[in-house]
Amino acid sequence: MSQKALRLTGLGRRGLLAGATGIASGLAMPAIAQNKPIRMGWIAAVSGMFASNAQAQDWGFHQTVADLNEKGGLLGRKIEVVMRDSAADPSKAVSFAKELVYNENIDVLCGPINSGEALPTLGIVSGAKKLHLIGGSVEELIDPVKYPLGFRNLNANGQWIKVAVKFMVEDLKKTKVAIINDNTGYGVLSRDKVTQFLAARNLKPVYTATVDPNKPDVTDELLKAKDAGADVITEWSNATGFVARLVNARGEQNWDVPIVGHPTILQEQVAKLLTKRSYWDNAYGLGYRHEVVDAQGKLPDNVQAFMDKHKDTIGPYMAAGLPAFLQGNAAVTIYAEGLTKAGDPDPMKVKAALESIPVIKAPYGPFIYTPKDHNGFQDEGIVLVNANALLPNGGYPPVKIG
Amino acid sequence: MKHSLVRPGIVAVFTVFAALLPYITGNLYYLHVATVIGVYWVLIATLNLLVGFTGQLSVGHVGLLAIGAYAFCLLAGGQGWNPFIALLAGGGVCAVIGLLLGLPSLRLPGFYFAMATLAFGLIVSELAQAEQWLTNGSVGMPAPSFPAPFDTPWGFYWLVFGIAAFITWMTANLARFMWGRAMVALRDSTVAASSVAIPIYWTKLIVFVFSGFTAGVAGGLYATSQSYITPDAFIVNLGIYFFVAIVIGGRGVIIGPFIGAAVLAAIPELVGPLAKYGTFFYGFILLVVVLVLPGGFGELINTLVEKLRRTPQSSTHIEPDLEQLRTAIRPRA
Amino acid sequence: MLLVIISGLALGGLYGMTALVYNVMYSTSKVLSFGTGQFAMVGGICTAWLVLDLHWPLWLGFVACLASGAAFGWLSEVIAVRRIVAASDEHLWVLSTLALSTMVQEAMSIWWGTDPTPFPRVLPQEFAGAFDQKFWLPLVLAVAMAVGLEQFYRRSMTGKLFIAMSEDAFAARARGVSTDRMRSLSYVLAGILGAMSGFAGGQLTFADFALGTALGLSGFIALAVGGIGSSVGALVGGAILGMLTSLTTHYFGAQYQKTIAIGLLILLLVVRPQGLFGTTRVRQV
Amino acid sequence: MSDTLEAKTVMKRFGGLTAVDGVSLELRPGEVHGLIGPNGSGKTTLLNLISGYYPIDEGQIRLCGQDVTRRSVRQRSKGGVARTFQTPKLVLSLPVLDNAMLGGWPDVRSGFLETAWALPRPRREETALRERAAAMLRGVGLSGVMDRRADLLEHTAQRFLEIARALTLRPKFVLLDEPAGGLTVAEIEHLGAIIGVMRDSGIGVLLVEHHTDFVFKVCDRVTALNLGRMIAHGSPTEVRNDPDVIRVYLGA
Repeated sequence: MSQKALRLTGLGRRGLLAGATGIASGLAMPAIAQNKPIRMGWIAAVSGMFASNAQAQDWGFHQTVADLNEKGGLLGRKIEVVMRDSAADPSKAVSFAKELVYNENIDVLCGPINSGEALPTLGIVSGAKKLHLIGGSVEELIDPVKYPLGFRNLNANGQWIKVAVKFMVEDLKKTKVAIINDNTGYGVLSRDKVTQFLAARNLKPVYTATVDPNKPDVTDELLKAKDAGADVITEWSNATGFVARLVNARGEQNWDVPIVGHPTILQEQVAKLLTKRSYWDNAYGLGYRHEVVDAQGKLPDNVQAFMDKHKDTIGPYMAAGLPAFLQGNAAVTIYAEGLTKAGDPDPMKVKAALESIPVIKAPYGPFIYTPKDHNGFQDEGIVLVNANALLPNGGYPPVKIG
Repeated sequence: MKHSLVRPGIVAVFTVFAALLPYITGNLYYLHVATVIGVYWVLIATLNLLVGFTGQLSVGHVGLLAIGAYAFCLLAGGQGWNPFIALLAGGGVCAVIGLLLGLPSLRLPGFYFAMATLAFGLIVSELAQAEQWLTNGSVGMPAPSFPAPFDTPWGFYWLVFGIAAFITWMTANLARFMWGRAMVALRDSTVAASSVAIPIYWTKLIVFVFSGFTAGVAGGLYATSQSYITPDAFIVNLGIYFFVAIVIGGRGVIIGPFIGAAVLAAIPELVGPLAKYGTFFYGFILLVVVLVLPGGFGELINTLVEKLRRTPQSSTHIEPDLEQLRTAIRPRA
Repeated sequence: MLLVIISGLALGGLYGMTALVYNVMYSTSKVLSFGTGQFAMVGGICTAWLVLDLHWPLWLGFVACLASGAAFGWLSEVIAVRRIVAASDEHLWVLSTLALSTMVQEAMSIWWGTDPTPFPRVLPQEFAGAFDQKFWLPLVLAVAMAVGLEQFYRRSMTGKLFIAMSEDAFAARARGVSTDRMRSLSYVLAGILGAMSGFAGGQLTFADFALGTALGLSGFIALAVGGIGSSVGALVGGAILGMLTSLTTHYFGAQYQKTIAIGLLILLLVVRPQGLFGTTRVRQV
Repeated sequence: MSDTLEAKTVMKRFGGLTAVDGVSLELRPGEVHGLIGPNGSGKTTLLNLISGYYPIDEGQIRLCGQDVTRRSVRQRSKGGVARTFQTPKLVLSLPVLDNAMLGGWPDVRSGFLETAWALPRPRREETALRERAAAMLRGVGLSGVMDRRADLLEHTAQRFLEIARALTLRPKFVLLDEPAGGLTVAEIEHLGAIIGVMRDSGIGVLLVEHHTDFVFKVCDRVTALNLGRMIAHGSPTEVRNDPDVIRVYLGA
């Protein structure tokens, strides 16, 4: 009963105690706080449809926590992870979210990491007044008014599409865009967004096709795009098989038109499905500034440092690409910065802290949160990279046109 | 009729226990699990009439669940209808769709029907993805909650509990009177059923429409229990779960599948790491039960009770009572 | 347009082969297995794994692919069919084959992963286009399989016994045919043919854990359209469905592809329940 | 006559084989009509044509003056034609009493929702039907096993249960397909008595049976078939002494 009153005054009981003892003797504080670890809830679909990416994220998440614990944890307290595998099933995600916020007494919930699973958990987590780091890219996930404690720890889908359209029009100087997307909700949604961003530049796609991602051959769609006079193709699908068929079809038709699109096109899995590896040339996928190497072929320092530190266990997760495990890292890093600044795990305080930090420099990229915008990730963190230019260290050289 | 005290007694104890469950656990997460089991039960109870009693293997009820959920969210959320009216309307929509689906497909033999309903489930998820103007595509939509006093987790639990109890009562009535016998008859022997003038096709159809209606109601409740729906929430595997619950519980036993539903829903929740193997596990259980115990646990218990209750009878001695027969054949003559 | 037709026919070949596999099992057991499409899935993944990951030569991969199909076919008869057929309850075999099919698919998704993976090239080929082997392989194999099966039914003793069993299992047993062994044999044969279809279609579909369910449904539609028990029907049904899928996607996009295919099925079953080439069965009292 | 069940020159072919070839037969109320003939002579097929399980190729079936040739089994059952089967067709997972009660289905007026809500009418009908079926079961001699599941019943008892179910239908005509098969002498006697009561109550009985002594004893008229054709027709004595019947069936 008194706890509620204390929270209203802006001080949780724990904060009050810590503060009081802190004043009494500066050294006693960790001793008292140590008895209760920080509990981070973590929901990731490490089995099911998106498993390989999620496993890499999960690895990045746990490594980052381990690093922090090695340095003595946060606020002098150890971090405990309570992990649940939602198996890409939204109803499981809902159950686990409830379990974590009600039963496991967590301080923050990270994940679920797919939009489809994250959407149903928003109301639950905000209802329980827990801080929520959301790992999905769909726009609707973030709303500082409805879900004041929800923060996104990656880019939004619109940012991807905005950057991709800008790349096609400004860098590649192409205006006759053909959109080919799969018939999943995500594909159709993205198609509409591309059309919107093109319209903002007074352009109309010359051809659009929505295709079943399991369709064994997409040559037909590709030829229709060619007939329509397209000079660039943009694809929106996260089905590796579908993307590979598209790239294959373009290669087999000897049509050297650039393909620009979803990060799936960068996956090694796609390359393996190509009849010839050279078909991967002239295919551009959405990547991140943190993947782009400098003139010496070096990755950004904080990225390289993280990878060096964990080079013994990173092996299996390299194939999923740097963004996956760095996204897992970002969730922990963002929370850690907010908590350290707040000095207290009370969600409202961490929220205020996150909104007031000028920039959080996670290896994934810079995040800037304000009271009005919880998207955080900055447009300039996204760049297009050339699929076939993947370097052994997992990075990409900057794209050179022409 | 003679030994009628045991069964109502069990039912009463169970009802009181279920109604008081929120007080017993006092934990919102367990309450959520109990609520979801209740929601599933609303669907399974009548699906059991279709699968267990009538013998029609519908794999596509998850499609009806989805339609009910979307209808509820659109009407109560988008159109601002009263949630209770929207819930009934969702049921109504599913009853009509059930009718349209059942009209052609219930004429087909078993496997054809199963495939047609499986296909129906796939079509629903295809359309839920594609028809963005209606369903919001993969982004999905939030589900409204019910007005007070059903707007709290406890209140909602009791609402689900009340509806589930009402539906269970209805299915139990159907099962114990002539309609129940007719359903079992056309499952076990269509020849016998038609020899006593049971309208086989219409009986199947009416049961299918009824189960469609409750699947729609369950859909609305499901949406609220999840607070948000996306097409991904209605995967075919959920349909397999419904099946396994019915088969383990025992086909043709009203309350048996409840135990199946509860156990199956609770296991992955209580043993988190099993989530990954969930569907494999459902398949495995289904196979084992079909092979070892085709009648399910419900029928096993029934048989045991039967054995305990009756003294074994020696061979039947047939001694007709002709006078009685005469009066029975021509009662008024 | 040529490509639309060719890829439609290739798909049709794949569906037709699946329908033939249904037929082989149905002839001896009167069971339509939910797991029919899984033979192709297992065969395809098995080949991809052995040839691309373990670097076996292709011919050996092919042999192993057929062996995996044979083993899987035999096991599904032993596990999911034998005891159930004895109980002669349609309800039960639908459930047991559904259960087995679910288990196999889930096990594969856990072991192999959910992303489709590449399938090796069968013949060296330097060109691309309408005459790509990925199109004609399933087509040629489907026709070969249908012809082969017809020859098998007409010429070989085992084939004749299959036919005898499909017409009257009771009479066959009465004449001393070991119906259990015949059924086992037919499932082994079905497994081999199913795996072969997975091999033929591998370059088209890639090695994908979800292939089984999709093929099971499409193959069944082909079977129902063509009529149970008819090899010609299976091919024609497959070709119709494949062309329809290909043409509707060409003209209307992919949003309603399943809806159209299934609409065709329901329509046909209402108008002609026995399929185009099927025969009506007399009801037994 | 308008209260008879008539088959007029009916014809049924299976592939190239003509199973029933222009047979006519008239079943009158309060009469037991025997149908005999060697195996494969078309007796059961004729029964299936009359009750509607097989579609007919040529000819006509009339029930109480109405043409029912194209009517379904269900419509004929509702019209008062009940039957039993060579191998009993019971609902094996239900108790004996429930099986007999199924015969009362045509009289059930309660709708689906009425039953779901357990309104008074379904309750009333349930009690009445239970009484009716129980009386029939006692009548045919199954009073001791009413609560037993039908699959636990012996074969002979199953035959009597089928008769009870047929009678619960309150039929005008009953078609019995080899009811005496596998019965003991005493049981055959009981069967004869039951058939007698049926006749006395005004039910027309068509009896397909191999057991010729029994047929000649209980029947008022007898029809003999061979290879789908009628070879003799008349009183038991006439048929028994018919040379064709003796040649192809009874033996010298």
